[in-house]
Amino acid sequence: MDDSIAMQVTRYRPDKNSQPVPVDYEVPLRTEWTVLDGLNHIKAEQDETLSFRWSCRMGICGSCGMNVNGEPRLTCATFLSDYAPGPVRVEPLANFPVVKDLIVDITDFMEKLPRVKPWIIRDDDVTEIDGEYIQTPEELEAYQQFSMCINCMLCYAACPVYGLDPDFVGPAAIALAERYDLDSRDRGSRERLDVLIEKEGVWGCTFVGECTSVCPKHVDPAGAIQRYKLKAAQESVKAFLLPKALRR
Amino acid sequence: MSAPVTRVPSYQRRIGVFWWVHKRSYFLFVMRELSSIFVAWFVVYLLMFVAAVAGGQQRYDEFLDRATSPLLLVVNAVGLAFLVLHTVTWFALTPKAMVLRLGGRRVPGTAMLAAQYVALAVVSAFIYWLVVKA
Amino acid sequence: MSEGATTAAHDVLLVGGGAAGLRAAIAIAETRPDLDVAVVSKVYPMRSHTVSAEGGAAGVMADDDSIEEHIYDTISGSDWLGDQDAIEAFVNEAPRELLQLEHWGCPWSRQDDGRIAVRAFGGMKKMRTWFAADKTGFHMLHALFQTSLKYRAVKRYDESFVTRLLVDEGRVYGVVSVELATGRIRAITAKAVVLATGGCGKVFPFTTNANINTGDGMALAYRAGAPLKDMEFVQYHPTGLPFTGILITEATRAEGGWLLNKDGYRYLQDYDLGTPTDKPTLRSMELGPRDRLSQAFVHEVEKGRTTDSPWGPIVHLDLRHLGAKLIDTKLPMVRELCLQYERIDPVTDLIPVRPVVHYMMGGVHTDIDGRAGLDGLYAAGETACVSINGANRLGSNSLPECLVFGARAGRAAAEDAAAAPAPPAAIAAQVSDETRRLEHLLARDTPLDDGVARIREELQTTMEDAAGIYRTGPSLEKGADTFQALRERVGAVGVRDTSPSFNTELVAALELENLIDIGECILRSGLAREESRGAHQRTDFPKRDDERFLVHHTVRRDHDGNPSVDRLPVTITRWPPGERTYGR
Amino acid sequence: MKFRVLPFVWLTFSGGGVVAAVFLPVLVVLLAFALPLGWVDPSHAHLEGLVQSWFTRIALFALIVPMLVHAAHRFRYTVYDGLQVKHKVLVALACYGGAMVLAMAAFLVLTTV
Ligand SMILES: Cc1cc2nc3c(=O)[nH]c(=O)nc-3n(C[C@H](O)[C@H](O)[C@H](O)COP(=O)(O)OP(=O)(O)OC[C@H]3O[C@@H](n4cnc5c(N)ncnc54)[C@H](O)[C@@H]3O)c2cc1C
Ligand code: SF4
Ligand code: F3S
Ligand code: FES
Repeated sequence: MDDSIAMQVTRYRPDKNSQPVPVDYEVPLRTEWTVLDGLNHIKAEQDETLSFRWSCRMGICGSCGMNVNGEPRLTCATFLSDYAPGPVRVEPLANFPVVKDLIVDITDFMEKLPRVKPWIIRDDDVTEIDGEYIQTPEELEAYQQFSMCINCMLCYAACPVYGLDPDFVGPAAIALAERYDLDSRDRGSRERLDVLIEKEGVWGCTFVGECTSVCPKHVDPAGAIQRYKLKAAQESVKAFLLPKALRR
Repeated sequence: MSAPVTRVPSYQRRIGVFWWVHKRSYFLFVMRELSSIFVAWFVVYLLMFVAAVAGGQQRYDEFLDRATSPLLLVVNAVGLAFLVLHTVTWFALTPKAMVLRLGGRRVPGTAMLAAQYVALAVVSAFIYWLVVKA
Repeated sequence: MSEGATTAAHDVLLVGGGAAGLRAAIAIAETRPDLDVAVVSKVYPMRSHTVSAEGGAAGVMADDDSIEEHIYDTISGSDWLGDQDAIEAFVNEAPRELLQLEHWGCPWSRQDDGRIAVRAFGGMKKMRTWFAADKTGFHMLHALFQTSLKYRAVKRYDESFVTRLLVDEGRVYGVVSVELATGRIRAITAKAVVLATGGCGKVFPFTTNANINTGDGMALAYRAGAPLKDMEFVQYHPTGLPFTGILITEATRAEGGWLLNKDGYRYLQDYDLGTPTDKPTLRSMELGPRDRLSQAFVHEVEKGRTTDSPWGPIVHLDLRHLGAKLIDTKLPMVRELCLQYERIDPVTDLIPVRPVVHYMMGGVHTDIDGRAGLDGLYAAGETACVSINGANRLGSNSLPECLVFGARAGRAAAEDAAAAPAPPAAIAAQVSDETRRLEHLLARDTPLDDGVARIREELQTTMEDAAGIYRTGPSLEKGADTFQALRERVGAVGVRDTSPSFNTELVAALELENLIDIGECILRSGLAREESRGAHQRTDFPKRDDERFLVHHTVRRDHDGNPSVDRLPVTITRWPPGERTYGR
Repeated sequence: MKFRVLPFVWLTFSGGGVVAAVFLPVLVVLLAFALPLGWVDPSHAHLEGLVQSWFTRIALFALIVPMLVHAAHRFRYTVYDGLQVKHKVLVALACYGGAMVLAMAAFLVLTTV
């Protein structure tokens, strides 16, 4: 194996560049090094102005998403050696506005998330707690996959629909809505349906499926969205056909 | 909870019209979606066929004649390819889009996939029989 | 960043959006909906380091368990340095907090009948650790964060870095922060401020902690004149992955994993931790407390019974006998991490591990309601020291600590805020002071051959050499000397990145200032404690010395800016100091 | 619960997708290749009998309408996202309108033959 690898990093400094430009660096190539280690090496040894987000370096905090050779990846879980002999192209996550270098603005997601009400909704909202809600392992399993989302935004970067139509609520938020809908403790699916049945809700998704392919936590937002469409359709048909009295 | 809104100055990248040619998965996706044109076309073709058959032996023969023109053959061949793409992708996506439960167990994706191909075979055989044999 | 500072005002301000900060925010929103609450965090709340916690959260739940036993385990785990009134409150309130989280959607792992499942954990005599597979912290944090979204009244300043507390005549009136995306300096005033900024693992080179764990809250309080407490007690976790320091949770051992030296021998039996059994035995062998296990490792190294790796000596964690099914259901993340970062599969391979800096027992000195040493100032979570952890924290006590004392601090701060005076005019001067300081830092040139990254690295290795698992007077002394030189370099270093937006170099420079303050406090407190207790092991004073040192050390900044160490009695109620025994 | 049209459109789109996947290939192979190229040779009378039957006509109509909606719905999003023709309303009108016209044509053909 070569002992170094070229990294082509997209830089954008609002006070210096009018648009993002690729800059070439050379970093040591070690088997245990991730793309993030490469970036940190550049920052420590070559150019301390290089900016990017990271924190846990163990694939769980969701901050270090970037496009690596065109694919959205968690850079702390992507190894340089998989790209040998290089070069490795590192760009900010696609579909988001770039704030600086590899840092994108995810305010849009942060504003969308509360809209799908990702919290337990109960009709019997009690404040005094004297025991747990019973939930069998099967009931837990029903929503577990959708509870694994780390909000890393890779799915948004992979979804062309989100890129072209930023009004689309988007994969992770819908997967989280589904996570609460499927939770046996929750009673809020009606409220969430009212949000997601709008055209910015689930209907924008044309089942490209890339969100699921890139998700590092196997959340399967694509599946969640299609199931949501089915649910929305079923409920609509029910509401249309059944007289009010018979509806739940 | 809400965050105070301050607009962050940022660079907005533009997506080109040909965003889908650079990546295999995006390309396949757009091809899959374009199959819709041929679905519409074949519906029209089917109607023309029905009209021709109903119009009597002569119109029917004319129809068959026109259908063997190289242009139509090419269009239909391309259309069939897209249709196959539609069928294959549609079947592949169904198990991802819905969860079937039998006796409390989730039906595995491969079983749903297989079931769809069986349905395809049965329907095809039936229609073949209807048109050709019965 | 030259337009000067903007100002915002709230009733209560929470610095930190981890488990402690969010729990406090919700507590206030629920008990005092009339108050205006804000959370400032240098990362988006769901990125906080709580997200990395794997193993679980302790709370008495099982029928065969009792409050009394959890208290005793915690006290003896703390080597009798924990305050017993605080521990009692903690153990009493933990189960309710964990249930509350269950009601907020945390996907706790369950028994077949649908009730909450508990697992064993190091140093605990009963199974009482609630878990969500091995992503407990992740699930807790996301449940808290998502629940917090429900309360529209709670404002958030995401990705804003707090650089200073505003203090006038012994009372805290808010903070100065830098909004990272824009570089805007913002004064956020409040009638009460809760620090919930997490740990400071980054003082050391090799740690399980995330990049953001730079002890900011401790440093903020310290510089504002509030005392820190128990700073000499730094927990090493016995099982981290060699290169990255990524944690392999204690739950692996709770589920039955073994620690093997290079001869395949379960070496813990040689260190008074009991005798090996096939099935895990509570409070014995691999389920001993972390300090003792990490110390045993050092002895194995000395005996030449460890394996060499490019990153120093290692031992092995053996999970192979647990089988794929158990590993996949109870420890899926461990398998994921091993496959990804070590390219080994714990189902068939041994996991290489070594001790790694993990947790800070010390922190901002607070009382049982989170009150810190200044009026209007509160602290909770890892950044605080109540102290329930004393000289050694038991695994899985820290997440519930964040909840219990987060909620308590939140409520107390809310009461305080309701009655507090409005911020005086004097703080405006402090805001412009701080603005000037930050601008100055940006304008200053960095010496060519120096930089934040280099100083940080030297600081970290200094700390490891001086205050590792085993310390001595001379090693600590030498470290403290090196710090003098480091401090001068920190004073000279500037920031090369001059752009206002997302200046990560500026952040790193500010964090470095915090690291150096914290590191120094650790060294000074360590020097003062001439005994061995829990995580603080002095080879020159190998015995616990209750006569002289059954006390907390507080450390405060004196008028010359130097740390000065004081003593504070330990609260002993019903459990007189005894011998710490495991495996017997 | 809110009433929205999109769920119904989507349901028809999905139905049409299934029909197109399951029924259309064999029909295309037969009508576009096998018959014109003489691979199979059913008599005209037989085929006439077939299309004259009410059962066939109703079945055909029931298959054709969802397929048209399917095609229109899909094409609409392809034009909108793929080609980035950003006249949302216009595109939708053209696509669903086209489908409607074709459906009416189908109705005429199938009722008058
Ligand atoms: C790998 C790992 C595994 C662990 N596993 C367990 C376990 O199984 N059980 C257990 O009980 N404990 C465990 N712990 C310990 C426990 O996770 C932590 O002690 C706890 O999560 C700390 O929570 P916190 O709320 O105090 O701080 P954090 O979650 O660290 O949050 C700190 C917050 O403060 C903010 N902040 C910091 N500085 C600033 C600043 N200057 N300005 C603005 N905001 C700032 C950050 O943005 C962040 O939001 C583990 C720890 C680690 C490292
Ligand atoms: S769904 Fe997957 S890719 Fe999307 S934000 Fe969540 S974890 Fe990331
Ligand atoms: S990639 Fe986008 S279009 Fe749908 S299936 Fe995923 S959200
Ligand atoms: S740094 Fe946390 S996910 Fe990569």
